[in-house]
Amino acid sequence: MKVTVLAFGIAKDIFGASSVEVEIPGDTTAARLKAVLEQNYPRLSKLASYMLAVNNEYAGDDMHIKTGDEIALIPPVSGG
Amino acid sequence: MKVTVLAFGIAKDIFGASSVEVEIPGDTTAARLKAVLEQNYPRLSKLASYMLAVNNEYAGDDMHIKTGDEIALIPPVSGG
Amino acid sequence: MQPDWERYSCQMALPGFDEKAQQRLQDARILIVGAGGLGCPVAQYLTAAGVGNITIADDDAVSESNLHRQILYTPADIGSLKSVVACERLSLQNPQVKLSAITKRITSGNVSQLVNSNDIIVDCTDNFETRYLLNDAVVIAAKPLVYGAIYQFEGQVAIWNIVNADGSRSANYRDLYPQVDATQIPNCATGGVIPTLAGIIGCMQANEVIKYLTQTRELLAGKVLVFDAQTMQSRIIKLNNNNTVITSIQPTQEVGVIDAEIAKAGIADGSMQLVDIRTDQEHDEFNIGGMHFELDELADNLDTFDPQKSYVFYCSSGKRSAEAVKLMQEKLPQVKVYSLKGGVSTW
Amino acid sequence: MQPDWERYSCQMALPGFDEKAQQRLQDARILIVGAGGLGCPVAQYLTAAGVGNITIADDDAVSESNLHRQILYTPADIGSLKSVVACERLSLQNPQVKLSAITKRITSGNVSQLVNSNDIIVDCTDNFETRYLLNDAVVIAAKPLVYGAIYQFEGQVAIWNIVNADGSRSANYRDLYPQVDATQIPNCATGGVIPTLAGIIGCMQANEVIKYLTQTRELLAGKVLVFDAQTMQSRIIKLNNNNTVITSIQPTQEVGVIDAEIAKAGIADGSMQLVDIRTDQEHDEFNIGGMHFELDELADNLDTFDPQKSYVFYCSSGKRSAEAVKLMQEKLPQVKVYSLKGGVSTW
Repeated sequence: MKVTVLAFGIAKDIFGASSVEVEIPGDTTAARLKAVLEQNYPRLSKLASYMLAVNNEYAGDDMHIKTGDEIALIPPVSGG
Repeated sequence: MKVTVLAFGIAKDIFGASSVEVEIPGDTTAARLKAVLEQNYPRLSKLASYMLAVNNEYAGDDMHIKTGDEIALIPPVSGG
Repeated sequence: MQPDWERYSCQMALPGFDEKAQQRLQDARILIVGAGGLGCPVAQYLTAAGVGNITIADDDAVSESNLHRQILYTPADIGSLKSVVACERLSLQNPQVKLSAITKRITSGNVSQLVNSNDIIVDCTDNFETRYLLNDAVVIAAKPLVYGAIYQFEGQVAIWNIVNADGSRSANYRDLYPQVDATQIPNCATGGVIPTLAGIIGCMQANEVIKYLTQTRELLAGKVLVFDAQTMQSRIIKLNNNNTVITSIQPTQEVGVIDAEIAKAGIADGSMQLVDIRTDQEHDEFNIGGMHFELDELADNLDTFDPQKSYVFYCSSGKRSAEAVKLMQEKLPQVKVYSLKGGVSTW
Repeated sequence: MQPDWERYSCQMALPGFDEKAQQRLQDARILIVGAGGLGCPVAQYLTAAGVGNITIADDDAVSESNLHRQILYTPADIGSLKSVVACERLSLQNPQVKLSAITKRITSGNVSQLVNSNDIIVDCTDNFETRYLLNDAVVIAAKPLVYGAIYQFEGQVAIWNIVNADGSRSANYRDLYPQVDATQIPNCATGGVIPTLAGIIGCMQANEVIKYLTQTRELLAGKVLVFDAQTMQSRIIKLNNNNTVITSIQPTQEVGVIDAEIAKAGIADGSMQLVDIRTDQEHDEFNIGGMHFELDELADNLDTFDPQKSYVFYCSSGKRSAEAVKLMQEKLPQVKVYSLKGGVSTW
């Protein structure tokens, strides 16, 4: 299935866009989606950590992703 | 049908609660809902005007109300 | 980069915020109406960001109860005019900005000239009369108006009257609220306000001004943002197309004010009577006598007033009593009414 | 009401905000770490609202490029210590508040004592090292921490480590981001920041502090608010239960800094070499020579460095070059590295 991932912060630069579409297996987890994203965008894994939020909830590695879920990738932000 | 109306500003005082449930006919409009609310809470009509927002959209008098709609009553606010 | 633009380097590093954008800020003429809870942060951030010409209009003096949220003022400023103090302080913060104070009240007599001589107007007022006056004036003058309003924990923000792609104008305040009975809506003195809400909403207003002037991204046009500082939830409500017709400005209603000394003489000789229009709680804590109706109950008690007598309405500051006087002038024009200047503390 | 509480009357008029609530504000001891874009509005609004004891920690001096968003400072303050200037200015705003400046850097050596002597901590820092240091220290000390962070048009706010109903603690920063490679995340000097965002997020942090201390309503606990100042959309993201174990504080890494004069001598005698770690654009506009890698590319170019030599890393302020030095110390401990103190402008 296709899912759309909304990008925040530095992820916009990494994707080169404010959202990307990725193809993932039908019944999949947040961990699997992260792996696909990191394969397509290796700079993501260099951040050491980032948050995946699914329907405004923090996605632990084993959270399931369904068609129509709203997925946001929110990296850390340092400024003050 | 029963709808829940979320109250903002002075409407919280008028309702005595942050939301109220009201019974309205099945296929109804915003104007009809306003009339029912003003009958139950006469102080509402004294405000001269207030906004009814249905699913985060300003509800003109002829907008239809459906079961499950999120309805907010937002009165004017004067402070600065 | 201009040599004196080092102070703006961190905003000019933003994507889409180039030298032209900074130049547009520097060339802009902006009118901020109200230098209270909203006007303070609006003026502070627009001065910091280098908006070139800022006019601050407020005819009010600093009072002690302002200080919890009106962060440009100190206890030493109590009694001084807000617009003057604000301009003095902000001139130090950014000497590159030309700041001007207007200490007169904005009325139907001067609003058009003021609106016409500025590029964008910011509504930081604390009363419906001036809100409608500004709204109607900007619609007639075809200028944008950045709206903000607060009460207790809730605030609203929008930008009105922006040119749409088809040349029409986006919604204005009368599309949201065609008219309001001001005596029915409590203000911050009655219901209170959390100071940080003034900061959040004021900074959101300044943010719309910067986005408008620099032409960076989306505006709150055709929408209104409603924010709740208790839950931190905000919702953006889509408004209908602008369909309210505004062709003239309503004349500002004159409110007769009276000094405590003259009112005391009138009461002594029996020609005047006091009316407290504060809340029951305020009345019970302290009052200076006379009748008592809460402001929102006044319209239901008009038969109490004797056309042969004069009445002096009082509240804590003179704001609510002015609303009472306006209501009386409209409903019972034959009765002579005054608002006690400066409120009960001057008694 | 206490006679000197007239200034708080408009917040004490709020439902649920009684004299006890104001007394709790007055009795509170609060530590604000960082007096920059976030720290300025946080300190300003908490001072205005009457938080009794405010300590502001910042070891940085005011620079010109701070002034577009750090609204407590004027051009006359450039070069002065932020924490000292902020306390001076805020003492005038509310003489009832006891303000103290800490001009030392917060490190693993002093953080526990500082955290323990305050009731609530506000994270207004601009670097990951201090964010994690504060986070770990409050978890160990069982204190609440109000978090804020900004970049370009986006900000985040939360309150960490609040006692849940079952006695456990709500999520903390490591539940959101277990660790971060600081060289991979651009800061405001590189990517820019809109000044009004600092105001909005800072006021939201102050708002959480007031709600926590006065015990009025919901907190952003177990959640993080993500705000976008372009679209004005905000989302509140529910976090998982706190399950990160923190039992010790990581020692603060010492970064060797070097003055321009000593570095110049080292370069003249061939013992030192310069490395610019700013962006390509900054390098092209102006540089003082030497090698050039953007900070986030440094890790991929470690084989360039000669263990027999010493290197002086430079950026615009000394912040990014300090991150470069930390990375080098970790990856190539045998190479001698320094960060140019104060950045390229001191050359």
